[in-house]
Amino acid sequence: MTATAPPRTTLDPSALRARFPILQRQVHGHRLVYLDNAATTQKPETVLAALQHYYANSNANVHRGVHTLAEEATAAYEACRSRVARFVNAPDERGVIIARNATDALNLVARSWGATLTAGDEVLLSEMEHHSNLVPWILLARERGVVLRHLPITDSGELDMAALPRMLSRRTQIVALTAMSNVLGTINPIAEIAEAAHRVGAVMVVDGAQSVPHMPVDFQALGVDFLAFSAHKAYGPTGIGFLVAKPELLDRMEPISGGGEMIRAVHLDRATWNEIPHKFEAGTPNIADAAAFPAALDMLEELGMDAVRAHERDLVGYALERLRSLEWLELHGPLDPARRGGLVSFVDPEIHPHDLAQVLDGRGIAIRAGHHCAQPLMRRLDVPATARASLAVYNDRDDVDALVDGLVAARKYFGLES
Amino acid sequence: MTATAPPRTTLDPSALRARFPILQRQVHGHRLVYLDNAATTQKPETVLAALQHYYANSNANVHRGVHTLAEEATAAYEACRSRVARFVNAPDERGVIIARNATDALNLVARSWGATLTAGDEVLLSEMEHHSNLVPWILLARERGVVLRHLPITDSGELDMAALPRMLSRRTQIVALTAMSNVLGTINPIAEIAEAAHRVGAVMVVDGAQSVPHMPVDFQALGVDFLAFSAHKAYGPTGIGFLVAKPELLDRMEPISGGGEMIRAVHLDRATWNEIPHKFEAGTPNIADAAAFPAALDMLEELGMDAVRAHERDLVGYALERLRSLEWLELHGPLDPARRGGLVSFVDPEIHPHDLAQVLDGRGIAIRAGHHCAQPLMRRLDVPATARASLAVYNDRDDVDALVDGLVAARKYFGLES
Amino acid sequence: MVDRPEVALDELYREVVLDHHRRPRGRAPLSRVDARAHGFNPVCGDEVHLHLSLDGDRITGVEVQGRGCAICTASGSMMAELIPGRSEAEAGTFAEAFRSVMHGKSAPPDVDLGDLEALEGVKKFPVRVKCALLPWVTLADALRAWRDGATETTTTTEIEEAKP
Amino acid sequence: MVDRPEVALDELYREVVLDHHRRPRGRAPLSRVDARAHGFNPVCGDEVHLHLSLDGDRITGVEVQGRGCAICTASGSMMAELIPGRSEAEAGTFAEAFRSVMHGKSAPPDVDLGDLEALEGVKKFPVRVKCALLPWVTLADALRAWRDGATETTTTTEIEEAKP
Ligand SMILES: Cc1ncc(COP(=O)(O)O)c(C=O)c1O
Ligand SMILES: Cc1ncc(COP(=O)(O)O)c(C=O)c1O
Repeated sequence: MTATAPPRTTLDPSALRARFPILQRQVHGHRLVYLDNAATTQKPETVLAALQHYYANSNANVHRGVHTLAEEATAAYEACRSRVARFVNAPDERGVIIARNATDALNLVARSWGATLTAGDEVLLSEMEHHSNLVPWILLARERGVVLRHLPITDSGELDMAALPRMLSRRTQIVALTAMSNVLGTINPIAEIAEAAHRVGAVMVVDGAQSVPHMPVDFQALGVDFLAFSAHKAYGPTGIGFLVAKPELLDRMEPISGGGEMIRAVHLDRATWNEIPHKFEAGTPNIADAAAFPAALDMLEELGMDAVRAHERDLVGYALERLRSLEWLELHGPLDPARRGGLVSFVDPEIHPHDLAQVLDGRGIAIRAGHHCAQPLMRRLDVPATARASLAVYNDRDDVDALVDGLVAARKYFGLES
Repeated sequence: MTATAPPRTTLDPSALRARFPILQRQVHGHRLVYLDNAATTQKPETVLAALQHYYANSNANVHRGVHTLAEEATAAYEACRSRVARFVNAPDERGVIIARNATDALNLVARSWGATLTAGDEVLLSEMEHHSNLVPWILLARERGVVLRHLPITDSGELDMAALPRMLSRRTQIVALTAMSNVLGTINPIAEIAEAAHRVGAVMVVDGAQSVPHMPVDFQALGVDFLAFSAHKAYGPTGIGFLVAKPELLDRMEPISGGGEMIRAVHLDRATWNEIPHKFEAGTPNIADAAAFPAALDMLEELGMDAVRAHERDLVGYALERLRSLEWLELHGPLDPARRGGLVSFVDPEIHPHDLAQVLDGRGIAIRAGHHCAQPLMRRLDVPATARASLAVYNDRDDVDALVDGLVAARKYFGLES
Repeated sequence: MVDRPEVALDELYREVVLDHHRRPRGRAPLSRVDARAHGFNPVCGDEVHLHLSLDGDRITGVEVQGRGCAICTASGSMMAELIPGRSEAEAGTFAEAFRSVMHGKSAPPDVDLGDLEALEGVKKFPVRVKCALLPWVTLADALRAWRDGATETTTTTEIEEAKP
Repeated sequence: MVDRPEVALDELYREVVLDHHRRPRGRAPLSRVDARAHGFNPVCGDEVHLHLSLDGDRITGVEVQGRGCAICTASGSMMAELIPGRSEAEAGTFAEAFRSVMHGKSAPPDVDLGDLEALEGVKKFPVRVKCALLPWVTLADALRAWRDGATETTTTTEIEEAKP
C-alpha cells in the first residue's frame, strides 16, 4: 500500500455501512464491495423504513381526497417536493417536477421547451454526455430540424472551454450539459457555461444525475434554468427523479403527457391545464417513493454535502494513486481529484472489461463494465468499453484496496504478468 | 339490515384484512373502513416484504451489469414482465412495457401509435372515460388534426351500443375505451367492440385500470391490441403501470422518450433503437416496484380472479340494495350487479359530496368525493360531483353497513331528515 | 407521515358555519348589478355566482348564488353579511386577512372577521381551503373587472389557491 | 430474488475456454474470401470480423478477427475450429444447437459441439450469453448474405439475442 496523507474527511464510512442493510450481505462468500454507485446507490435503512411506514399508515391517492389517508398521502408527497427544493436551493418548490428519473426529466425539457425551437436553431451538448442527455435531443433534432452541436473534450477528459465561444451563437437556444461525467468523473464548470449560454440568450439545462448526490449543488448559485437528477442515484428509491426549473419557464411550457391530476377543466374535445408543477405530472404519481426519498436527503444533509464531497475526493485520490501504480492499466479522465467526482474508468488492455468485472464479482466486488450509456464518448476515447469503479459515502480505502487486489488477481487468472 | 342471499363467494375478507398492515390502523378512533379502492388499493404484507427484500439483497441497476446484484436485479425486473404477461394472458412478454402508470401507458399509445394518424382520421372514445383516456387524445387531436368522437351513454349509465355502428367508419383509426367505468362501475363489452373496431381497420385500446384488478381479463380472448393498467390499483406499489400490446404493433412504433436502456447504437447525431419492449423504457426503470408487484398478482391468483369478481359482485349487490333503501340518495350506474364492478357513485342532493366524505372520515370511513377525473361524465350526469365507495377483496358487509350508517348520520349532522 | 392530531369534525363544521350553510344570506336578487363574476372550482364542482351593486367605490349590495359544499356556502354567506357598506379597499383587506387565516397565519389584529372566524378550523383540512376561499377569489375577480370598467363582464375564476 | 447457487468463476472460464482465448484459432488471413460479415454488440463493444471461403456450399476456410471479451473470443475461435469442411446446413445445425445450450436447453444428441461444450457454463451468466453467440450470429449473417448472392456485402449485426 502506498503512503498517503490521512483522509481529510469527517465521514465514518464503516459506521455508515451499518445503516445500509444490503451491505451486510455476502457475494460468493465475500463481503460485498459495492463500487457501482454511479449506476445506482444502495439505500439506507431510514429510506426503507419510510417506504414501509407510508404503505402501512398513509397509503392513498393524492390530491383532492377528503379522507385522512388521502390528506396524509398528499402531505407526504408534497413534502418530497419541498424537501428537494430546499436540498438544491431551488427558487420555488413549484419549480420541482416529480418525474420518473433523470432521463424522464431531460425528455420533458427536450420535448416541451424544445417545442419552441424551429429548424436551424441549435442545441449545444458535449462529447461526454450520457445517452439520456443525447437521445432526447436527437429525437428533437429529427422532429424539428434543430441542429445539434457538441463541445469537444480535451485529451485529459475535460470540456474544451477554448472551443466554447465559437460553439455558441444567437442560434443557440439550449445548452444541455452534464455537471459530472459518469465515465470520466470530470466536474464541469457549469456556472461559467450557464453565464455564457445566457449571454447568447440560450437556456441552460444541467444533467445533475452524478453531481447532485456527490457534491453541493445550488440551483440558484449555478444560475441554471433546468436541473435533472434521479433519486435512485442519491440513496433514494428507484422510480422517481426530478426536474428542477425556474417556475416562469415552466409556466410557458406545454404539458407533454395528459391525464388525471394535470388538468383544470376537461371537456370532451378540449382541456385546460392545472398550475405548475401539477401540469407536468399526469396520472397517479409515485407517491410511496416520493414519501421515502426525503429520508435519503436527510442522511446527506446530516453528513453535509461538503463532507460527502471531501470524502469522495479523498477516496478517489487514493484510488487514482493506487490504480496508477498498476502500470498496465489505462486510466481515463482528469488525474487531479479536485477536478473530478468519485469514479474512475480504466482499461486493462489485455482483459476485456466484462471479464474484469466477472473476475471481480467472484471476489464480491461490484463494478460496471461497458459503454456506460456513453457510446460517443467510448468512440472518442477509442475504447470498446471501460471498467468503472464508482464511490459513495459508505466506501473506504479497504474497498479500493480490494479492487486493486482484484485487478492484480485478474491478471493472474488470465495468465498475464502483473 | 335487509335480508339478502348469503354471499356466493369463497373469499374470506376478514382473513385477508389481516394481510394488510394499514387495515390494522385506526382513523379518528375508529377502525379504518377503506372504500376508496378505485383510487388506489392497499398493499398486502407480501408486497411490502418483496420491496424490502429487493432493497436489502439485490438492489442494482438492471441490464448489462456483470456483477451478481445486477444480474439478480435484472432477473427480478424481467420477472415482473413475464408475470404480468401471464396474468393477463398476453401473447408475448415482449409486448409488456413497464410504464409509470396507466396514464403513462395510454399516453404512449396516443403519442406513438397516434403519430401514424393524419388530419381527418378519427379516434373513438366514450362519454364515460377517465381524463387519462381523454386528455392524451385531446393532445393528439390538437397536434395532428385528428377528430375525436365519443360513444354516448344511456341513462342507465351504459355505452349506447346502438350508436356504435354509426360512430365507426373507415376513418376510425383507434377505438380507446375503458373496460370498467371508475364512476358508474359499468363493465363494457370490450370483445364485441374490439371486433367491430377491427372490422373497420381500427386498433383497439383498452383502459384496464379498473378491470384488471377486479375481474378476469384475458388479453387474447378479448382480442384487443393495447391494454393499460396501473399496479397501484391492483394491490401493488405506486410508480409502475403497464402497457400490454401485440408485439408486432410495438415493432412498428417509434419511441417517444430517449435515453439509456432504450438504444442500440448511439452516435452524436443519430441513434438506433433497442428491441421491444426496451425501446419504450428509457432510463433506469422502477426496478424495486417491479420486483415487488408480482407478489400482488400472486395474491390475486391465489384467490382466483373469478372468486375476486364473485366477491365484489356480491358485495356491490348488497351495497346497491342497502343504498337504495336510503330514499333520498341518487345512485348512478347500472343497477344489475352482473353488469358492474365493485363501486357505487351516489349523491345526497342536500349534502355536497365533500361534506359527506368529511363526515364519513370522522367515522374512519374513506370514500372519494369529486369528479373522479371524469368531468365530461359529471356534465353528462348533470352533477357537480359524486361520492364514490369502491370495494376490494378485503371489504365485507360490515364495511357497507358502516357506510350506510354513516350516510344516515351525515343527514342528522346537517340537520336533515332521514 | 403527517403530524395531525385527531381533529373533531366539529372544528370544521362549527355551529355558526352550519347555520350559514342551512340559511345562507345574500340569496335575494339585487335590483341593480354593477359587477359580477362567476367562480368555479372544477376539482369539486363548487360554483359561485356573485353579483355586486356599488355606489362609488362602496359596496352597497351583495348577492351570492351557486351550489357548493357547506364550507363554500357558509363562506359566501358570511361574505354577504360582512361586506355590504364597505369600500372596495376594505373588502380587499377582509379577503387578505381571511386568506392569511386559511394559510395558517394570523389575521392583522385590527381586522374583525366576524362570523368568518368560525371558519378557522378549515385551515387544518388542506383540501377544503379552496372551498372556503372560492367566494373571496370570485369577489376579487368581480372587483377587478369592475375597476377595469367591465361592469358586465362574466369571468370564470379557475381558482389557483395553495396546493391541492 | 434469484435462486442462483454460488457459481465458481471456473465454470465460466473453463481451461479450454481460457486456452482458446489466449491462442485464438482462425486468425490467419484467408487468401480467398467468398462471404463476410461484421458482428457488433454495442452493449459491450464486442466486435467480430468474419471471413469465409466456400467451395459450393461447403465452408473451406474461416477467418475470425475483432476484439471482444474472453467468451466472445473463445467462441469465435472454437467456431473456426469446428466448421471448416462442413456444409452450410451443418454449420447452421451447430449454430442452432449452441444457441439451445445457451438458452438452457440441451443440444440434440447427434450434434457434437466439440470444444464449444466448454462454454456451457455461460448459460448461467445471462449477460454473457450474447458474447458467446456473437460469432455465430455473425456467421448466420455471412451465410445469408452469401446465399443472397451478396458475396462481398458487409453488414453490421446488431445482435438481438434473448434478454439482456
Ligand atoms: C378508468 C381509469 N383509467 C385510468 C386511470 C388512471 O390511472 P393512473 O392514475 O394510475 O394512471 C384511472 C384511475 O385513476 C381509472 O380509474
Ligand atoms: C450523467 C448521467 N446522466 C443521466 C443518467 C440517467 O439517469 P437515469 O437512468 O436514472 O434516468 C445517468 C445514469 O444512468 C448518468 O450517469
